[in-house]
Amino acid sequence: MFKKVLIANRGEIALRIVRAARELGVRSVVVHSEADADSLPVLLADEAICIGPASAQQSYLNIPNILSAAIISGADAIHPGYGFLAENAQFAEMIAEHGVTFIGPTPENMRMLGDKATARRIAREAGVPVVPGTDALESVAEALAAAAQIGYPVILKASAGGGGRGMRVVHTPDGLENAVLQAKEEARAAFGNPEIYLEKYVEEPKHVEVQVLGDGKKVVHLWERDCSIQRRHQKLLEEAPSTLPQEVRRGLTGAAVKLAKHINYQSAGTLEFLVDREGNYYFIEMNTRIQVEHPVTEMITGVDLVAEQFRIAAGEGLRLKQKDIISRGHAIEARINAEDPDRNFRPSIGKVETVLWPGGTGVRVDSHLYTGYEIPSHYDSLLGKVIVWAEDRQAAIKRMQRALGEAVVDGPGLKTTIPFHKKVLDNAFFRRGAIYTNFIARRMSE
Amino acid sequence: MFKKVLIANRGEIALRIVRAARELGVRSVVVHSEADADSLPVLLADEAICIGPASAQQSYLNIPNILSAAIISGADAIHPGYGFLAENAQFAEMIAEHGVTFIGPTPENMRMLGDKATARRIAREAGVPVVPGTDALESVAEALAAAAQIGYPVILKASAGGGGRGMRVVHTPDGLENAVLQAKEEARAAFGNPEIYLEKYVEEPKHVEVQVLGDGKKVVHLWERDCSIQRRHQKLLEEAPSTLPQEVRRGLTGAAVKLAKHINYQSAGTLEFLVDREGNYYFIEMNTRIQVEHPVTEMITGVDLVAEQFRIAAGEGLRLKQKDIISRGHAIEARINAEDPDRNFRPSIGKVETVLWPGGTGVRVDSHLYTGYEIPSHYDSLLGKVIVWAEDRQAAIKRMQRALGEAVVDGPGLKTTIPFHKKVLDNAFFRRGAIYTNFIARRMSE
Amino acid sequence: MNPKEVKAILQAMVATDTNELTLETPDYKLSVRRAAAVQQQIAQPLAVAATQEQDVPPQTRAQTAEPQQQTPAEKPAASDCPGCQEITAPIVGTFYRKPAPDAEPFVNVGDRVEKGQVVCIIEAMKLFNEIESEVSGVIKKILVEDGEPVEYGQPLFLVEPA
Amino acid sequence: MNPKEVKAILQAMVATDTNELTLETPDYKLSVRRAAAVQQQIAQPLAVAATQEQDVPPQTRAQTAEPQQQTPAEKPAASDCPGCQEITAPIVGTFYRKPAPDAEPFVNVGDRVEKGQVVCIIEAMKLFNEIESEVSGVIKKILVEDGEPVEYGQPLFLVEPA
Repeated sequence: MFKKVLIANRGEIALRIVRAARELGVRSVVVHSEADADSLPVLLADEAICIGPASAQQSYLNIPNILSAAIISGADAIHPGYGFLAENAQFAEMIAEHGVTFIGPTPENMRMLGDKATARRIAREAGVPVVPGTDALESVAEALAAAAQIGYPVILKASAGGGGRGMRVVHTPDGLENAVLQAKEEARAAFGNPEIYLEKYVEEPKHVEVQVLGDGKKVVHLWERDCSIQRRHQKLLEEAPSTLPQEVRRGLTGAAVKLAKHINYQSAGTLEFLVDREGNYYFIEMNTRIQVEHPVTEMITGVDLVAEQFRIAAGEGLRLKQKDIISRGHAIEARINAEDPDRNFRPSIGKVETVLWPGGTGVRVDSHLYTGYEIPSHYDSLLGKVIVWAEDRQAAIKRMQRALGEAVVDGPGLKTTIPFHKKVLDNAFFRRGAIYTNFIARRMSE
Repeated sequence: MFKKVLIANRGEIALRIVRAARELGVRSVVVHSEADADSLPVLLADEAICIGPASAQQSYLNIPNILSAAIISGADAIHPGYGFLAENAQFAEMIAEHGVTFIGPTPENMRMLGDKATARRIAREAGVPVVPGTDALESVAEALAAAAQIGYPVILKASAGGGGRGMRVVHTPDGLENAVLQAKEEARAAFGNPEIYLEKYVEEPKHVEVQVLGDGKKVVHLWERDCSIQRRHQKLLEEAPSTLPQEVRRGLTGAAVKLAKHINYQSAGTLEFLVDREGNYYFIEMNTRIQVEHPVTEMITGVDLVAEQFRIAAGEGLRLKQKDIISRGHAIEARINAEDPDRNFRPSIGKVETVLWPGGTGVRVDSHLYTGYEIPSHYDSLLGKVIVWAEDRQAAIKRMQRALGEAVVDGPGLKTTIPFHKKVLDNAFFRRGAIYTNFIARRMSE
Repeated sequence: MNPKEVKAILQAMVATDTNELTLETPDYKLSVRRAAAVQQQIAQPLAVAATQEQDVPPQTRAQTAEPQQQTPAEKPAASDCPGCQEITAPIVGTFYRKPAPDAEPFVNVGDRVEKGQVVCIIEAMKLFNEIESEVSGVIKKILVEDGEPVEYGQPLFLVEPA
Repeated sequence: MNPKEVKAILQAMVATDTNELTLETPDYKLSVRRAAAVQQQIAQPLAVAATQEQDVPPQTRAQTAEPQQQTPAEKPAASDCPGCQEITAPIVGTFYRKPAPDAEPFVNVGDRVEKGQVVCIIEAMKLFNEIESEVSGVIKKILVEDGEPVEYGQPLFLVEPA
């Protein structure tokens, strides 16, 4: 095992890694910006090194200063957390050149899965279903032929597009010709490039992701998480397991292991799928890092994912066997963000004057808050995560309602997503598991 | 299920019951003394009723006021927690006369197990081993004969004694005559009654207790807890499961179920045993209530014991089957008391100015503290419990060390047992499971 | 901002011999002047705290509980009657003003009562407990409705001692 | 802004014999006037926190952490040299006073430096980065030992501008 780990992150995930390191007997060095100098991970770490001013570009993304911090502190490993440098293959290579181990996948793993097109190709090679679609369309006739083969509805997307712009859903062949012409025009106007392609439109999908662990040879899955409760592609509430039928769960997790094995995946990773109402699942992308919502998987399996990342990176190999990883009960995570749900989730900053986290049976809290903490304005708005476990989904919902009911995170002008989560938990569609990626837009806006 | 439960207790256990009630959809009424008016369970309950001044005698033990509070609030059940009225059979009968359900065992259960002599008799009837011993000794010859049959060492105890006074351990027949004469003399001097009896002396025993749940017909066990870390019969740190060999665990738990079934036990209960180095176990007594250390059992089994108490009292019967109750991983609880370990555990009171409880993977906190809370001087010193779960005992010890390392409970002059627990966790004997009821006296005093 | 915090500020001002203080935040404005130890003036903060409290419906209390800012029992302030003394409930139960449904109340506002005189009944566990006044004087206010439940220590009457 | 902070400011005012205080930030505005109003000054509540920090030995830091009372980096107070300016580390690395092991130091205490003059080297990722003075003046103190690691923003020299 490593002697000293440098943690190149901040907030709750930096604290999560400090905790894992301490339990493994590894000393921790937290690097931080000036704005995070009095943050909880900095205070609880064995060592802390300031690496730059508040701006993430000059601190948490400042590779030379982070690497220098590793060298002067004598760290033999770096854990990147999520975001920032977590999926930067070049960073992983650079630190390896200095004899420091990257706690995460290999640079090759990251590069193969780094862009969606390559990831799709690899999935097809591995025999894992992806959303059926075309390359750039040459003609309307080609679009009609492809749509006929794939089946309606289909969606037209700009090759240069992103963020939902320039998309157009077509339900019947009648509308396709016009739609292609209009979508090309829109794409040209919006992105200066008229190229478009066509994909099957997955209606009201669930966003379900499979957690895997690999050591470069063996791969196991730790079941799936349902992360359909999203607002503008930002996950807000996650649960494990999903409410999908057993055979779909088996299919999904099997596909995930197949893909991860195909590329000799190392460390913790997550394969994201869209699942339609018939239980068809389509691989979208793989996140080659620990994720914000990893605790729900820890709660149902009893596995400490971050500790396993350490063990794998230290060359101890994968010690878990698939048959020992049992999905037990149900877990839900609510992300507590400093955002005002009544004002379009506008970020809310300020001083935290009162913090009272929930406790008791089946409740876990991961948060870097403390009474008197000033929320910096430079980073994301995640203040902490409340995670509950109970014997089944209904009991977990009640437990989360109880837990959020006793949570207090308050300060002058400070707003959080706690009231929003309470509304979600109270929603009849949510309660019966009728959750799709459009849940918030469709069921929570009035 | 009940509509409204009155909680006749305070502190962390009152909060524990408020939480269970909320998750079950039962409204909660917390009764409280004037000194506890701004305590967390009072603030988090649906209703609160003041029942008397600070003195426990005039408030938490004030049966007329508690019963009146149940009547005026319309509560249909009372949960007594632990201590106070929890094992008062008369209280249970009185509230039943007013149509209010006692969440706990039947008055008959409580009476049968209320005194040690009756409990011993019942255990013998049920075929459960008790510490072998005699009735009052008539002569030295009788003592010699009994000791020869039981085996040395034996202990002489005053029939009127208690609290360790007037006891005398004898290792060989040579010393017995003198010891009997001296013990009689001491008993006469100390208690005005020379009557003594003889028992097998269990050397360096472990204190192991079995958690059971019964519905008056069926009984299941939820494995055992090792509570050997005690200071003057006060438990400080508990764990589940014990480190006993599997066959001893099976024997103990089987004996516990046999005894509880013999008396048609209802609700949650705990059977305490002494276990000697050879794995012989002897029943001592049964606690007919939920116990402070119940969370370690909840952590290894996933069962919510307080919720099960509610269900059983509401007549829903025992829904758990023995085969589904699996002991998984290892859990440890550290009691955080407002006591100064450096000054003979002298109680320490005052205002809590800083509270930062640990969080993260496998950590549970049950506490009624909040920043600004004034610890009243009228009640016991328990401020909260930190409970951890991990895959095995060594990992749980490391996790508890990590958790206590980040815990802050501070205020002017306030001392807690946190530093003491850290020393216990660091002790080599503790770490290899060499813990007996004399552990603190023998290993922790310098 | 709550009364404790204001008090802490005022105590700090006294201790430091400070005469004026103004504090404005997005949430409140506090101004204090301690001219030659005579005038003492507190601006809105108490009202702010009180308003927030009232906005919380009792049934959602648990959801919005902020322990630090709550006071335990909502005892009516004796301040509407300066110099008055309270008669409080010595036991938990149901408050009755009359010995029997068709009888006259034991006391009415304006009545003079003597120490030891029965002023009401509290029913507890089917027993009717006569509650005696702890003070002699005139009943200025009756704080509980007939038939309402009362908790230990709850003020029942305000009496102007005489 | 909380009462403790106000109290700290008031105590600071007493300690510093300050009579009036006005403090405006995006979040609040504080103005205080004490007894015989003459001067106007802004207090330094941060100094209070800094003192507590020194009591905590670094090795037990994690065990005794009380976040509210800690300040981050143990920056040497510039106060031993009033009016001095700090030259701080712009990058993370190892501090060297000399261009080579057998060479003379770039600067010594008492030397005059010009803005833009190289005062030390910080080695980072096997590169030697020359650090230039941001100010012209006289070196009053060198705050880091030769060969010691430095973090971003760490004060290296105190310079009296001239």
